[in-house]
Amino acid sequence: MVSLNEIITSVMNFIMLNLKFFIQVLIIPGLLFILLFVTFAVWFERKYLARAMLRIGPLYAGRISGFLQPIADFLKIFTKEIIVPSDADRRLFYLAPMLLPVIQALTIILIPFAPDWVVFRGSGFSLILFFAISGLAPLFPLIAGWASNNKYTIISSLRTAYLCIAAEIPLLLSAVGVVILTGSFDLIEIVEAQSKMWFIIPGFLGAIVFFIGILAESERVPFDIPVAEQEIVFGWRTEYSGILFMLTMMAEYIGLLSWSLLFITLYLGGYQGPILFGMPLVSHMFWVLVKLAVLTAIIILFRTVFPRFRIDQAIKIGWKYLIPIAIVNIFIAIIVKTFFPSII
Amino acid sequence: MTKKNQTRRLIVWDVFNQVYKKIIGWGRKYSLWPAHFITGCCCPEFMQVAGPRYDMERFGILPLPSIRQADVLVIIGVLTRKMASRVKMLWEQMAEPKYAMAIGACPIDKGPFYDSYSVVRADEIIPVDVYVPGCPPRPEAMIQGFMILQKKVEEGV
Amino acid sequence: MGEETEKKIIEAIKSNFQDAIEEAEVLRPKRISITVRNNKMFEVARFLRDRLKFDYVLSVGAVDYIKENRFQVIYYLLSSKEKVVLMLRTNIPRDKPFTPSLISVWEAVNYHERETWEMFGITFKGHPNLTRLLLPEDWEGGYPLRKDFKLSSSEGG
Amino acid sequence: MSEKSSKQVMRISWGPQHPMSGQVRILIDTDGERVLNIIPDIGFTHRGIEKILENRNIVQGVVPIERMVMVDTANIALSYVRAAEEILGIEPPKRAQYIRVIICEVCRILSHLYGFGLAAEACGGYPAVFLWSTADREPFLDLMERITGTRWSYSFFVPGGVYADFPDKIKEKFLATLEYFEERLEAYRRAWFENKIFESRAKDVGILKPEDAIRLGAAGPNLRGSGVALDVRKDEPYEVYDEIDFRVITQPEGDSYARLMVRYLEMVESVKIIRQAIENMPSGPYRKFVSPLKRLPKGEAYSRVETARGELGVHMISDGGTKPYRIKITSPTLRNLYVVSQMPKITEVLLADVPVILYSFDPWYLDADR
Repeated sequence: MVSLNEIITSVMNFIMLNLKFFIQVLIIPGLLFILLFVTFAVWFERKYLARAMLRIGPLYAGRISGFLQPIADFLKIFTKEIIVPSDADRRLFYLAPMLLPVIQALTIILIPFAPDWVVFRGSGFSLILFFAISGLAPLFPLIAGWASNNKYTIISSLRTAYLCIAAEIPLLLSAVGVVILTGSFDLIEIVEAQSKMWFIIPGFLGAIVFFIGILAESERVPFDIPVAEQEIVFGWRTEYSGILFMLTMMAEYIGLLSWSLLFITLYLGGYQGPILFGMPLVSHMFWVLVKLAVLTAIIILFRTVFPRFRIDQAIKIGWKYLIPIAIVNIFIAIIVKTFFPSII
Repeated sequence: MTKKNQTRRLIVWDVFNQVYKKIIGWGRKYSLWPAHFITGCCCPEFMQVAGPRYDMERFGILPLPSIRQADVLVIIGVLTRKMASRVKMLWEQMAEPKYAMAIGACPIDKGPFYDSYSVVRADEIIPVDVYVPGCPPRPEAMIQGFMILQKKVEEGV
Repeated sequence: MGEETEKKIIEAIKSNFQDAIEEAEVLRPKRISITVRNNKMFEVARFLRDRLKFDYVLSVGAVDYIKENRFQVIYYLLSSKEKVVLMLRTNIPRDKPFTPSLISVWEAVNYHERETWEMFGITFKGHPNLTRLLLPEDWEGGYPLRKDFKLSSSEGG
Repeated sequence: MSEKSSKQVMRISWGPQHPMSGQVRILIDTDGERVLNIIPDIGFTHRGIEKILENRNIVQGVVPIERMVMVDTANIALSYVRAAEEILGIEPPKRAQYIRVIICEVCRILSHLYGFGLAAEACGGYPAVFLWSTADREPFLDLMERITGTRWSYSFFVPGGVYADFPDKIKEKFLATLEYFEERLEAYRRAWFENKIFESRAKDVGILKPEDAIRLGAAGPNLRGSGVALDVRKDEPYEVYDEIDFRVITQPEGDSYARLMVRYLEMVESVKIIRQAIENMPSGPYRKFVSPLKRLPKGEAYSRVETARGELGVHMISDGGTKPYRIKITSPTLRNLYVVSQMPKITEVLLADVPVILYSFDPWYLDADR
């Protein structure tokens, strides 16, 4: 009979063997980082919105400036009752909010935080893998909308499908511009190629299209049509309560995290940046986190400045304006690659 | 199972229970989510409370669109018979630990419409936790109502 | 500033409908009140809209004179040109409360006629959908605005 | 609209519990995103005010009628009080009329700000402007508290004048508030009317032609938004509006953007009116005492007042008792709601346009329900 401490010792040396992998999965680009980012993003958005509305925002939850507010929300929701509508499809009703954050978090494993600090190299095709995984994400609002058997959610899930059509193609085309500049699909090589100059300068048009595509994919304000409170109560999240509702809210912020990380790797030179007092690994991660903070702050700023598009306007923007600009950006990339290769 | 183990286990369970109650009570206290639901004529005053000067979000009170996620059903202003049937329906759709709050003199005892044929009192419809008198009550009175509700929520975990 | 426009309007009405008009008078500047026999209501209304340009409907009301056992239905009309308010009145017996609906003349009286039917029980013949507008769906408490409806009697709903 | 078989038409109900619907249930028949017809189901706050007022004498009656539109209390109380004065045949002193005009115009600003904020919220959850409008109401509420004692339902108008005198100490504070408010109006214009996304959401959405507006009975700013210049303050000047010069604002386009622009410019106009009223307000008595137990002479009176939502009329009939025999209230929102319900038959409406159109009419459902 295998004794208890034998099992423990074998598990321990398995962990010691590939310690780096466990740190990556559990700590930095993994679980702890995502949860901390979601908590901070929720607090930052509520405080930032309150400032824009000349208000104070959450204050008494954490004595200093309400920084424990998301934790208070989580504790309350954790003990709330989960209501499943009687004529809803039970299995799909539970499935959709559970898998959505998983899928969106899955895309973060491909993002390099340092030259050798990436969970899965993707054998040279990590950009295509990223788009393949994130292409699954709009599927789950459809399932949730259909399963909760409510008129608002059906309309909202159809709108998610429309929005995904409008935003996917411009995103892919602008990513093609970057691939032409570097000549490879591997995210690490893309970041290495930006050591001299970030791609936002030569591929500026592509950066704009990609940014608008991010807003549409992660359903941030000018494009938060599927979750339009004013028309369809809470979009496809209407019927969820308790921990399922918290999972859908987390999915929104994880989507924002994964798409802004991709924007940083493609256009803002990933982990490039001056090495700070001799520790390359930490400084690389530091630069990624700084760029991430700046980018998410800008995206959250949009919530206070813009009203919302109609779904037909969003599709018109996606097809009529973004795709031609993306194609023009591809031509510019080709010209830059052939005639002035020295810039990159 | 010796007597000593049993008492030790009971002590451990009791300590865990106290800690659990404290934490969950604190969590629920600072995250009371009312639903977007206005029943009567005190609603401009409730907007002022949600506005910048009185700002109920300091206490973590964030109005949410859907009734499923709400845990406070706030009756703001006069409650007529037609609205009362909807309030009853909403009360049953809300997820447990739910609380109710009646703002204004009308839900308490019909206020200035004491002899109207279509106004009802709030406690004829749903069990109300906190009443805030006034027509319309001052914003400070509404916030005090929320604070009383918070104390009640924290103790009644 | 006198009341020439109002007098001109009354002359025009009187000349066209001698027998239909029971009484027509100028209450004060910019206020005219004419009482029309019930069966001639439709022609007078069409005349007012086409010839005298009373095209804007303010609302429709009724008064219950229980002592004289009659209802008085009042159409409040406004002429957007001369900016004069005209009250088109007609008296109907309390036991047979029927009056022709003027919805084909002015489309905007739809909701007002439904409300008057609901409050007084006066049926407007020809109205496409005389259904509940303000009272709850399951209201059997009679017609509230009639004088014989006791106040604060809450047996309805 | 081709007649869709009932299978394809989906009826959505925006019940009383809905972020965008106030105390009303709006049934919308849609085919996909296109809206076939809108049916407002009102009556959720029907308190039977007309029946209650038959049980109140003329001084008590101000309290229930004021609660019809809590945001715009003064204008409605004014129409009730003017009807009572017309029956009694008395004329309030000059100073009381000036005080009444000041408070009515402040109420118009408060009400337009509220409608403005809700329209911003309807165009796409644009919380900043809604909370700005809530913030900009606070200084006016403080002033009203100084003059009348309460923030919202003042009960300040009494047949024969006003309840208390206008304290001269707060004249400078009043004028300072107006200056501050004009800077804020400038901020609204930059942040809101020049916002491209709002223009794309509100321009030529819900177009109401002038003849449709009159035929369907639109009221107030919605009528003036389609180019029809009907304003009771100019057509039938009551109180001291004939001694104050101001402009009736109309916009030719008649879409949601135009209606909001009319409300915005009316706020600018109201500030001018208040300034003139404060400057040339005469001194003298502020009230001619009328005892509430006085028997009303037999007679009737129909008083018209331009509230923020449109023209409201109170028809008071008295048979000689201390309590009026019958009071008929002409509510502007009931007319506006009928226009909204006929909108899909006039222009093409998408589901996302319904809140924009509905809140460009600035409905207040308690006003329609009475």
